[in-house]
Amino acid sequence: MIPITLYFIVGAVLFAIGTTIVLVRRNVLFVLMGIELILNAASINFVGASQGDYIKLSGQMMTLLIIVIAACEAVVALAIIMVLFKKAGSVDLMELKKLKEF
Amino acid sequence: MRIQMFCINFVRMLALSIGLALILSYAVFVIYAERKVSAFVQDRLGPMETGPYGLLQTVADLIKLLQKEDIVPYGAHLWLFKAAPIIIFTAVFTGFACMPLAPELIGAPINVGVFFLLSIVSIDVLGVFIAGWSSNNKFSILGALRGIAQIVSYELPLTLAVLSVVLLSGTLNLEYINFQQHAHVTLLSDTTYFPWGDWTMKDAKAIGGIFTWNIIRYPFLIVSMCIFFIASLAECNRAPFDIPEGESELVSGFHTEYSGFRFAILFLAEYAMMLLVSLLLVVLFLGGTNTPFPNIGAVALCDWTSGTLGHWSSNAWGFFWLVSKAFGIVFLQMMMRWTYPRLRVDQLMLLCWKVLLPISLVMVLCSAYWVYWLKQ
Amino acid sequence: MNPLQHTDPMLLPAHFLHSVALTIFFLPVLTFVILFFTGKHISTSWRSWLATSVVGLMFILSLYVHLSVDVPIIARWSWFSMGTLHMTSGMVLSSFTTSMLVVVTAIALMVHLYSMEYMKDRRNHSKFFPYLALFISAMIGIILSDSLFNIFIFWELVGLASYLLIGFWYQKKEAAAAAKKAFLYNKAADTAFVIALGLIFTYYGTTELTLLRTLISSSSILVPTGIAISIAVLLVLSTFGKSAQFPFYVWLPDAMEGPTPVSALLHAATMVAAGILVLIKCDFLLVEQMRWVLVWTGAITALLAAIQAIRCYDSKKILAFSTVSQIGYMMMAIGTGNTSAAYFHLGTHAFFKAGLFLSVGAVIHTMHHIQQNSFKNKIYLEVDTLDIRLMGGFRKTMPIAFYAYVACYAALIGIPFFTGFLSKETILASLLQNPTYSIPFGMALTTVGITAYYMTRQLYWMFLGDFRLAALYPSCKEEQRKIKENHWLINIPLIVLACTTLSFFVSFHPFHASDIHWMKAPLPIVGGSTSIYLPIASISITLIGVLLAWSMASKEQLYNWKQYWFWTFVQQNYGIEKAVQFVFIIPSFLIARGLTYLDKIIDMWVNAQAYLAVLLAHIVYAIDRFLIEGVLKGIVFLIRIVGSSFRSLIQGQVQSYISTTLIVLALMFWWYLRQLH
Amino acid sequence: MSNILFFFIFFSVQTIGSAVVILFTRNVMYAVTALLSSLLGVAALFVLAGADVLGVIQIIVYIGGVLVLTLFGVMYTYQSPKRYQESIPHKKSVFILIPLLFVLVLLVQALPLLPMIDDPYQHASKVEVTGMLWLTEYLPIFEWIGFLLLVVLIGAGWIGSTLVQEDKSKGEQV
Repeated sequence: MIPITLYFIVGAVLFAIGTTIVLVRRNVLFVLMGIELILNAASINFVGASQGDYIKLSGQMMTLLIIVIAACEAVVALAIIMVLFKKAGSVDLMELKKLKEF
Repeated sequence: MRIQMFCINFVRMLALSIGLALILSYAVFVIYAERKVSAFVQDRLGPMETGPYGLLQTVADLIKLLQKEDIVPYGAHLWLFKAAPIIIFTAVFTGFACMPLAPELIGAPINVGVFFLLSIVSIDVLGVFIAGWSSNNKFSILGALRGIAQIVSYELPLTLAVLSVVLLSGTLNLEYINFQQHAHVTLLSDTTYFPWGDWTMKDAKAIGGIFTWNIIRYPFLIVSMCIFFIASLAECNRAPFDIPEGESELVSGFHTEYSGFRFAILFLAEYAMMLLVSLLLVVLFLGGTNTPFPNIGAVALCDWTSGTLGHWSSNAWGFFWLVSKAFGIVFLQMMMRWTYPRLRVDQLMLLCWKVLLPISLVMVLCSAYWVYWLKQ
Repeated sequence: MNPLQHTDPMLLPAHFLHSVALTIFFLPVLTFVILFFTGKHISTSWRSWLATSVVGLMFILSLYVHLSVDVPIIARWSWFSMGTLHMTSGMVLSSFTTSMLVVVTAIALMVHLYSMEYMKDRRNHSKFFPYLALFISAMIGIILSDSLFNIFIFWELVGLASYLLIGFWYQKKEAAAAAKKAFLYNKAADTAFVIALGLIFTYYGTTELTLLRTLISSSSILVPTGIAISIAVLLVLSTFGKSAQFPFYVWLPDAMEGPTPVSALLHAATMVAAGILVLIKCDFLLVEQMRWVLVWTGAITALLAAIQAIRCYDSKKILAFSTVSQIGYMMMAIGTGNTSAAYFHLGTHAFFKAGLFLSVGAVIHTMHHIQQNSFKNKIYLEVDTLDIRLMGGFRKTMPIAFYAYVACYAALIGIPFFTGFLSKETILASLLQNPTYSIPFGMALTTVGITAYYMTRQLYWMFLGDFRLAALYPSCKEEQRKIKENHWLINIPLIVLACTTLSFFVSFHPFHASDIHWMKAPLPIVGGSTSIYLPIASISITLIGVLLAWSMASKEQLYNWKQYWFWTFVQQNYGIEKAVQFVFIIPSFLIARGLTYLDKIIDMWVNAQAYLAVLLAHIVYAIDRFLIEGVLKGIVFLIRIVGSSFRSLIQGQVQSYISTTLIVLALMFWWYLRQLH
Repeated sequence: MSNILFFFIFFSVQTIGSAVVILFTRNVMYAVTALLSSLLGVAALFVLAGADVLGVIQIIVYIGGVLVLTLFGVMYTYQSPKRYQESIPHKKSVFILIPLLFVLVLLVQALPLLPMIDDPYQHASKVEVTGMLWLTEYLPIFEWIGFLLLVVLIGAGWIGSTLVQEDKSKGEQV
């Protein structure tokens, strides 16, 4: 059995990279991929933690939920991206500053 | 213990090599066969010049392809363009790993074999898209688009058709599914052996042969099999669902820009995919490695044609039956290609969403009720 | 005594028949809800058939209930409670209430059948049947309720429904005005009801009629005589409004602006009957002095209304006046203490008056069609289709309507072998029994003759002679030839109602109503014919009236008759409206005008205060503006400087927001995990 | 070092390495390919943790669904290759500190809290247990998830259809 610590370290690193992508990249599609990576990091943690669990499989079930939620998220996000692109003509987050006060 | 493990691993490696060799040699000759079949359908002779009856024609083509220059068009995404055929071929070839080639010869006896095979198709889609995109060609991208739409849609009826078998057999393991249809093996988990329930065929296992096949045991599965066959045609981009590479419209679809060795690999992957779905169909519905002949009293045709389990003869017989059945299906696919006209895109989608999907859902319900009834 | 005593009535379990009766009550409610809210989304015929079949079902159920009820059964259940006050509502099923139920549903069924054809192409049809359903439902509520409180609710609902139906063609100015008039006169009378209700509740502690009856008969609660008289006066006044008695009756003739089936229902079974019903129910509350008033009012109303009918040319108004005068008879009967006679007359009157209205309506319907057809032929006849001067000759063209009319006519004027004769004789007999009522008896007898006169006149002008419209307008000659019997949906109610006016319908004895067989004697008939002279006298007076009318009718100047001041006075409702104007309305306006000046004086004082306040406000404003706001602005200025320095961090980008969130999240994690250590 | 640990490190490196490629590449298509590799690595990690069903589901859903969708997004929002040539602005480089902060928190504070389980590696498949749990204990949750998916599909379809309608109306105006 692989130590849970290792899974957690991998998850943490993946999460860090995903977060960095979300924070740094300008293209919305990259941000979306970063979110997928973050979700995957969470999944790795869950699966790693439920290695010894042969009865309830809670971690695996949670991961399954995460996967489904990720799929939903991707669908909605892409629909929004398409609308965004239609309206704003760009997928660059630097150009989308409508939330700014002035 | 270690030695035993090693032996098992060796057998698996052997199986994989046999699989690879099978595909490589099969592809060469199936292309020849395709030409010949098309020729017979169209009432002409086909390749006749190279070798006796043109047997070596494909070999010559292959040599020509290997010699060709590896052209990457200007404006193409270099790395993606090069990686796409590899992704496709790797995906398809991975599928053979968990396919039982003979009763005891299987690359990876994983518990989620059927599921895994279905996931292969998903990766294949990605390869198709990358190939079409990276070519930087309108026809390619159009072909890739159509291909993705088609494959993603047809994945649903395909999965549901498989699901109706899985519900009945109660396992995702292809090896178990294969053994369930075997004349002499009784697995612990099996409760549903008698064709048409508890009918006169109480001793079906002893009769063996075609009577232990899933398609005979559960006769309504023939609908599922038809759906599976149609959907698998669409998954392989074969006629009449070959709109992603419709020659008359898109030159050659997503692989328009490919040439030489990469084209050969794409071609190989396509034919390998055909064989893969045929094998899957055979394992799921048509008895897998099992003989079609039943025991008729003293004339024990089934025993004679399946060998003794554990002996090499059973493996040999099993391999023979599996491959011959699969080739039968492949032949059917070819006949379909040269017989039916191509569908329009809207007809394609209509067929998938409004015809196949509801029917396959009903079939899943049917199998669920069948299982429920048998468990009562 | 403690004026706020409260008697908790005993709750009584409901019988099966009560649920049937409740079903009868709620069926029209259901019809109302469905038809009102579906509105024009369902077709006219569907609407009519739905409403009519529901009423038919109600009729059958009512018959069942009536035949099942033997001794009176009462159900009483808790309605609501406020603190220690527990209100109950009760339902009484006796042969009296159930027979009234049968009468109302039977008339309603006839009217519905009739309306299906009559109202088919009329304007605003989608609202007609729901309103009718409301009307009937409220009426059934009055019949069945045992609690005066509930009766009051339904009483008001009847008023509302009649308002809606009288003003049914509210686009017509006259119809709207008539509806308003009916509503206001009713409201004025209803105020008396409210006060009476309050008095009863205060002094007897309950409004349950059954309980009240036992309380009063056993004299367990002693109420001051003045209060008892006031209650009786107020109750009688309120019924005067609803039942159209002098001087409130002026709304009834105007109410003829409503559709004819509505008039039939209103006069026969619902609106005007409600007052009589309540009086019969509250009979034990009437003190002796009030009985005298009732007899006199009834006699005066009967006579005055009958006189008004003599010179009336509106076919429906004649019938309206006759209703008023017949209700006067009922009032007299109640006044003499013979409530059963009043009820008897109410029942018989319901059938023959409905028949009269419906048969006159059949003629009006035909007239209306003639007018419509001439409109279609581009001939614009602006004639009053109700005017009997334009009718005539329908005896040959519409025999069914004619014979139905004749049957009901005979019943009304009191020809033997018809029901009206029996009930009228009973009332006259009970009047005759008390020698103090000799003058009212004389007036009633006179009214019999006048009734015979004006009804014969109407019969003559409407059905006999020539078709005068065609004589006036030659363009109608073509239409005259096309006149034929109406649709069967109109004729069937006519035939049924004509049959119910025959005397054996209520009594096997043609001259004496001692055994009312189908009514199962809802109330014991007292009196009856005491001497042979009374019927002879009344029949001879009737015959005189008929013959006089017959001889006068042909000579009557139709269009340019001499206007005597007397007839003008009669036609202006004996100046009742003018009296109301002078006694109530003009003084009210004068008082209001005087109060306006008072108000202006008060205003001046208020205005002075306001000016002071404004002045103060200006001072406060100056302080606020320069002192407080200056401080505030300074603070805001400071905050803005600080804010703008921080604002540069937020650039409107999603990512910067996310980063801030994440930093906070990380710190929270840090803190949380430290706690775990 | 056992075989399993070797495979674990191999797939971890594949996952993290591909993620790093996504972080630094300028080409969306390369990023997608790297994401494919990363997700496959995650699937392999799942399988190593004994969650073989999850591994296959990861491949089917993420690669067959999410990734294909992303590709459609790429294609739809594609303008010209030059527009994707983005670079990390200097101002933003501070943002890298935030994830590092997270990792620091996790490593310093959370890892010492983890239980140290040291079972031998087991090949036991959890397919049947998974199946039983799906159809018994977790059934309501999956029903809800299915409903959620339906809602999301309808919503996304609605957004897409409004796009199509806008296109049509623009076409009519022209």
